[in-house]
Amino acid sequence: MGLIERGKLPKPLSHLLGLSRSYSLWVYQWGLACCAIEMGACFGSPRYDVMRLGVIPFPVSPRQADLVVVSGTVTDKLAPALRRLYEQMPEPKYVISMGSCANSGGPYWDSYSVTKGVDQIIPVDVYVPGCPPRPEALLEGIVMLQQRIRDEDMAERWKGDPIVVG
Amino acid sequence: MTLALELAYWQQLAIKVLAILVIVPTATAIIVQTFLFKMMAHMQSRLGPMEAGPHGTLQLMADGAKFVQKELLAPARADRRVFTLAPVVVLLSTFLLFVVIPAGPGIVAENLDLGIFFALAVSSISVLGVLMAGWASANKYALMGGLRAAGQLIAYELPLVLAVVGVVIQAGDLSLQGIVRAQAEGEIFGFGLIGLPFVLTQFLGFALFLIATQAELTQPPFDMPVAESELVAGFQVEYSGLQFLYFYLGEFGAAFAFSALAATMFLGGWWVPGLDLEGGLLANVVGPVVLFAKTMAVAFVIFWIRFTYPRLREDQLQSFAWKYLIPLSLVNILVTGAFKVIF
Amino acid sequence: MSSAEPGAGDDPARRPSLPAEEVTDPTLRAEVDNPADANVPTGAEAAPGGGTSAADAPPLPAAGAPAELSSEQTPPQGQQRGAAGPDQGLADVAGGDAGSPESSGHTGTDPPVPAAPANPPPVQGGATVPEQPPATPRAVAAEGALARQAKAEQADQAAEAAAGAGLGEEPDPGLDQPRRDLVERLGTALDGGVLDVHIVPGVDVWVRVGIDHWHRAFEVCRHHLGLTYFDFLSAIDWLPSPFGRSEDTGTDEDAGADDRAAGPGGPGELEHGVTGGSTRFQLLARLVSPTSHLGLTLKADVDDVELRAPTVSDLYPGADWHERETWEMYGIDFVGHPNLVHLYLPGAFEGHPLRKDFPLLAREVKPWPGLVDVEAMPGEAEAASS
Amino acid sequence: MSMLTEHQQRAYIGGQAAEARVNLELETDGMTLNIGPQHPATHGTLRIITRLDGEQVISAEPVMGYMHRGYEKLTEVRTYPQINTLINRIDWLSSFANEVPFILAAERLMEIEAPPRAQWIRTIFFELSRIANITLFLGEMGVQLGAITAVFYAFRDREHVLNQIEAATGGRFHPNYDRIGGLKEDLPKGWVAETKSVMAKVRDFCDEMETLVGTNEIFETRTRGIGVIPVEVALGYGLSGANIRASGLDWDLRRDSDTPLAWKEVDWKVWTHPDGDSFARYWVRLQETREATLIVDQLLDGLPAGPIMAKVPRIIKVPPGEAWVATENPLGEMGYYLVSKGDLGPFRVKIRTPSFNNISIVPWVLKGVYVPDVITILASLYFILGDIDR
Repeated sequence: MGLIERGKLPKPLSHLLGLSRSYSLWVYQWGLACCAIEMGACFGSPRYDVMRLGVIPFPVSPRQADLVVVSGTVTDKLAPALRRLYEQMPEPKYVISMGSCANSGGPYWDSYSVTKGVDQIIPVDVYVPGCPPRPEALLEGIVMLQQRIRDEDMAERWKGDPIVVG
Repeated sequence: MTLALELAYWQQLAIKVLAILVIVPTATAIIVQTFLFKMMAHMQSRLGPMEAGPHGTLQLMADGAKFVQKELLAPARADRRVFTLAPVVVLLSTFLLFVVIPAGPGIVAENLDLGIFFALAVSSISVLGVLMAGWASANKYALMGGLRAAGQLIAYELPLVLAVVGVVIQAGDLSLQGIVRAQAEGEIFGFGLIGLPFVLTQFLGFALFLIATQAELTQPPFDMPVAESELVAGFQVEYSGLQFLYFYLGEFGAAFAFSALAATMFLGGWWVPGLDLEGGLLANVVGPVVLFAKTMAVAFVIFWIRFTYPRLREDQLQSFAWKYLIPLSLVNILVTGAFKVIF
Repeated sequence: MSSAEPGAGDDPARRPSLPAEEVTDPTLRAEVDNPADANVPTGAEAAPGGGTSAADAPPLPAAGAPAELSSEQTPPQGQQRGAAGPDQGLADVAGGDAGSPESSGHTGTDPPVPAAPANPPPVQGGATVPEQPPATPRAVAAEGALARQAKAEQADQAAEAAAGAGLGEEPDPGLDQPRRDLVERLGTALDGGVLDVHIVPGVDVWVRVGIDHWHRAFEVCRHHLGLTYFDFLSAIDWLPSPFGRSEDTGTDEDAGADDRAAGPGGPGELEHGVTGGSTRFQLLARLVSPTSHLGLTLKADVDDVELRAPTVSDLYPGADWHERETWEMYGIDFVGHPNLVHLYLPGAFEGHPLRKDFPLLAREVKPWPGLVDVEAMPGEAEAASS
Repeated sequence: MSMLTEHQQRAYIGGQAAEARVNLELETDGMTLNIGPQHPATHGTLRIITRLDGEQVISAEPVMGYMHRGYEKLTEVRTYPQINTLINRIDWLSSFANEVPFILAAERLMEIEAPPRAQWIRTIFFELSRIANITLFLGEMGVQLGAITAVFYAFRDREHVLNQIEAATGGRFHPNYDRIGGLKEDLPKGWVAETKSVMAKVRDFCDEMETLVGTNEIFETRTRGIGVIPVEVALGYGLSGANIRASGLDWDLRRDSDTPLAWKEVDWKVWTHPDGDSFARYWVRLQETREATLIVDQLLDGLPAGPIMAKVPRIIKVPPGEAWVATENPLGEMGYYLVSKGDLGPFRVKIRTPSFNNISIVPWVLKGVYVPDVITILASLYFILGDIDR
């Protein structure tokens, strides 16, 4: 939205919009490896239910999502697909890199076919370490991301350096 | 509308349009909030949105405000005009449905004599919107979704209409107010206290109407056009931001409208024993509340089926409509006609 | 249910809580009532004749042998249980088999647990360990059924095996009759194609064939020996890795070095595994008979220069993908393969990763960050106590 | 003006020519639909290129490698304990079951026998990881066909099993609990009783799944008679596990191969189903989960006392030799062909994973099938991407 980007909005209104953005993060199902099961446990299981925080795991196409959790190993063959999918998401979008495979290649640090860290392909907002990180760790990552969105000023481009959970 | 001060016609029209423009989004918000988020969550033994607002009630405000801020993307090869027009068409059909639904003796936007006929005609416009969306997004999945939607909505339009014919024969009147009055004045074997809600005599029609509504709203077990696991998001694949919000609003608005229609035709509409039919302050105030309660009950059943049943395959879905629903509704009409003649 | 006698557990709810009448579908109910008959093999080999499976498992735990030792020599220590687990019920039914002695722990992992009550139950065990389960565990229903089923598996295979078992000669350790039959019949069919055989009695059998007999060997296995189950197909690159073992820490380095010094020569020297071999690349495949559960591992040397091998995807459709993967990883070309394209690697990937001389670049740039020198434990000499 | 139209004409003619070429080989212009690499139906990143004629699939070609991490190359540069941590990430739903065949292969070469208590506990954890794996399948099968609620119950009851695995091993589902010669440590106090109650919960879950999804008429119309795989074709492709038992072959490695684990000491039953269609695969897995809970109950009753670790030198060096050990993993037969030359790490490890063969039948079984059934068949074959791509 051009208006928000140029920062012309009065302070309380942009804070209200930030609040609404943080409370309704539509997350996009992009499960890769074992972290996807922990992400599924986080999204789909009653004990760590993420819908409590307003993160709705409904949308299936990237067009309607504004948060993508890259959970699992990103290989070189998958990188272009991941990049194209990131570009299809409409603008105010955020990325959580979940698991040491997505953070830095993890246990496959010396493999010939694994991309060493997803931040080589798409900008990452929150890193959740662990192999696999417990669902609570992902929840904490989401809560920290929500705090950042709430008091985020959409005008300036640089969103500050990424958060690392724990 | 008999209001105290005389208003020029256009002023009344402006009030009616404004009323509908306010009612439909709030009604959809309530439906989505209670059913899609809360009821589904509790059915799956979890809490549903809790953070936004007390106990998660403002979740939909947050969604709405967020979708407004999203960037509007359209695929390069999309046919721009048809792409942006499609969601509006779908939304239009939902708004028009509310024109004829009576919420009280005096509260009805336009008491058309052909009330029910108009409602069904308008509800089939959404097929056009879906097809336009499917074709315009230049995406294979969307195309397949659109075509499936067209096949399905047409196949289920017939049982919908035929189920309503039974009601019309029994009420002897096409306008919805007339149907409500018929249900209020009818009596069962001389016992007239609770009137004759048509669900008692037209239970087959009620069942057919509900099944056909489930298919009209493309909800599981008939949600082939928007089948998540196959066609990703069917015809809504390429829509983002506000346009997706229109589709979202259209889908759940239609759910509210159809359950309101079902409540009016089968459960006695806004009338409960003790309200006089001619109008008066009490009826005009209590009426909408009664209608809302009955609509929520019908919507509960619709969403309950939505969250439990797997989806039917395309050909099974079509054969179910043509082989079972339509013959059944014809039988229903025959029986109602016969009774009408005898009594 | 035709299970012979209930096992140690006494709880009545042994059968799944699925009452028969709840199962509406007749085929299902038949299935629930008598599982063994339900698996009427549709076209696949019928369940083996009683003889084969009984004979397959020599009653006495046979000798397991490390690769180098010839299979006859009994193992130095550690009783390698070999018997494939016939039990009391099966042995009687098969008849003629040297019935497994009452106490033989045919499946006992350690020397058979004495019938005397076990040592005091562990504290957290809670309930006292029930009296040691009877020495002969319950006859597994299906296996018993298999034995009772008289249908011959394959006319020649069953007759041959039954004849072998029927002889009732004294089962000396190391004799693994079914696997010997398999190898003999493969050898006769390939007339000279079989170059080397290695049998670990009761465990596994390796056969190395010439590369030109490779397709014929698969044909024989599939149509005559009844090995219809395709397990896997891959290759081994016997060249010792020129990059050495960057994993070894300081202390292991010297330990490793003297072994290697004494053992096979430097990187150039090819030292082959179980059934020997001469060339650098060796094909490796495994086929299993789904009824007698006998597995056969086939090996073949691929000529180093032209790196070519005949495809077997016409006999076993499953081999199609395995051969694509082997071509991709080793560069062995499979003649006659329908579409030999990349399976795992992106199109533009050059080089064959699983070859020993393919470098792992990340490791070359920086060795494993976690390389800590493992200091010797105090009193390194005595092994870690259990 | 004319130059513009001429350019457009040339483009139009070019387009027509290309179109004609495509139609030449097919009388109708079939549509190529790309399912994946990111698709809710495929568990992760399997991409299937299907040529469609209307809604029917003419040919389906799975494209893999999106999760290929090069396991067999990585195992050649690691020591045995390091490999143990690596391989339980192949089939990440039942990760303890991946470690067991590798450890058994190493033990066979070193001729070491783990003490009976260790074998029994290994079998208990093997069955626990089977339950953890297949309970998710029971829920997932519902979601693939549209019933959203089933998977929430699956995740909810799976948590109990994960708690038990975590209580004893420390990891929710990458336990790394197995060692060559035995186990890392013994069971914590009170674990046995707690696991008994969890087994009862899992049995209730199975009954609930049977009523919610199994006997649901729409589920049955969507799965009965869909994707029928006869036994010979399954054998030719090397299908294993519930997929082949659903086609009627009574073959289970737990009973038929001579594994040192404790299945022989327990009374249990192998379930088969004659039909071989998607419903049969679902039904066999449902019964197997129940059977697994019964196995665990009996194992817990008869758990022998004693040490849990055999005498093993601190720096493990497997003597030269080759060994093949395969066990009945929840997805099918998983085996390791271990070639050792006496070093700290193996010389070559061939990892035979069940899903690789289970998916190699997809081009055969998807011919002439409707698009929605593609999802049903894929869901019923139940593969894990890490298993296919290694």
